[in-house]
Amino acid sequence: MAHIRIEYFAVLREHVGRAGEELHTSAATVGELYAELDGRYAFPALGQVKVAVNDEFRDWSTPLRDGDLVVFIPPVAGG
Amino acid sequence: MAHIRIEYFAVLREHVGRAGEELHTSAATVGELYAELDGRYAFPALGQVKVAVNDEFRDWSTPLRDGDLVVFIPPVAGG
Amino acid sequence: MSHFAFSREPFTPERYRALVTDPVAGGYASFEGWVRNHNDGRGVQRLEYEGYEALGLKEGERVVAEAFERFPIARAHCVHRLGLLEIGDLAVWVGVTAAHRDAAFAACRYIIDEVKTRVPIWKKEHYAAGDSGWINCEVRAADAPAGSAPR
Amino acid sequence: MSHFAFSREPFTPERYRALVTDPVAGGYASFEGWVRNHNDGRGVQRLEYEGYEALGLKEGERVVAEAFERFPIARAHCVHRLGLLEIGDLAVWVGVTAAHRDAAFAACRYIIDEVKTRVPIWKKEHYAAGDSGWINCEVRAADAPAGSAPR
Repeated sequence: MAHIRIEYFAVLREHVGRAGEELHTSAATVGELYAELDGRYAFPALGQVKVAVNDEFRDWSTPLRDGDLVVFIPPVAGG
Repeated sequence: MAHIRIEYFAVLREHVGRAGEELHTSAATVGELYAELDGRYAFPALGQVKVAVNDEFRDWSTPLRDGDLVVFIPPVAGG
Repeated sequence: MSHFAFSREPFTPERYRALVTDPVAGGYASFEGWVRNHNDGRGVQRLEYEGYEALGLKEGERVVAEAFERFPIARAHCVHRLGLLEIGDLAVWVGVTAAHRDAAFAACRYIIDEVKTRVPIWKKEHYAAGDSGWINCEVRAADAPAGSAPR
Repeated sequence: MSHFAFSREPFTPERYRALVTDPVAGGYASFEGWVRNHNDGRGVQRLEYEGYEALGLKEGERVVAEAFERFPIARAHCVHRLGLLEIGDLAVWVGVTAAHRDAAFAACRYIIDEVKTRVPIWKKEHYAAGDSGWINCEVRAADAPAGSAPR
């Protein structure tokens, strides 16, 4: 079990109803974490979602460690 | 004989020593006029010189008419 | 030195122009994105940019660093607005100086293109009809890259 | 409406920006040429632009009209300085707005490229060493198109 922090932005922040949360998870990777939270919150269908761990883009296979900050990144729209 | 006006710009203005002049010429075309004035002033060697008659670009074969304003256009360097 | 910034307040390019002024570089190319009163056939009343700033600053810096690697430019900077924007507000500014305009144009174009697709910024449009939506997520989601289910 | 102008006095892009502001066009691309303190390896102290204004205005208008024909842009304008310029002064400004940045960049580039080669403007550089010369005529004349003797 890892104790991690999640921040939600934009469409995910509005969908979940808060900007972040801390949680204990048995997910081994950030991909498994996404699946776990999708089961809980039923995330909206989105295009290619990316993920950042501790403020860097990472693969979905990245292992979760205690204290990680995880951010799911829905399709961006700057400019 | 056509009575015409010439304006000189930039390197030609400095070379001739004035911004313009009126003259009577027997030159039939603006090309012949250039040759006539080159004979008088010995214009400096320049790249591709263009010519305007009455504030429009014209061919060197353009016939001269009374009252024309002729401008020789040395290589430009805007920007 | 930082080459990418977020601005939570309205800003003008003049405020940042000094960052790219350079006596050895005579060519300055810039791009500005302004909030339009319509998009994709719908009337827009205002919009909202939300950014993941910690990662956005890093990714923005990387984009500008790549522009320096690819093109012979003197200076470059990009600023992106966050928060609530009104019609006509400046959303993003890119300024690049170079000795030659080829490089200035190419780098300016590179930076805006990459910033738009890589920096974690999200845009929510508020429509004249009263509804609103996150662009590329709820609105025009088909324009976003095809979904890849995380595993 | 005029889309090309000469300015005998120093000017700032902000003065002309309103000419291309358009609520339907969110993308603004611009180019500015500034006077550098050196050119081709020589120290420059100041420079002088001379224009054949009557023809220059017509040719400048034609250049911008061609940009409107070639690219889907909303507005475009170009201003070129004349007279004596100091280091850091703005020599030329091109501003273009369009719904999409592709067109804005392409048209901006087209206008500056064509203005530089077609509009009758001449530049004299005054060097730190004390001498001076007309560019493409007395200085770097080899860069000008090969001579065609008028017949």
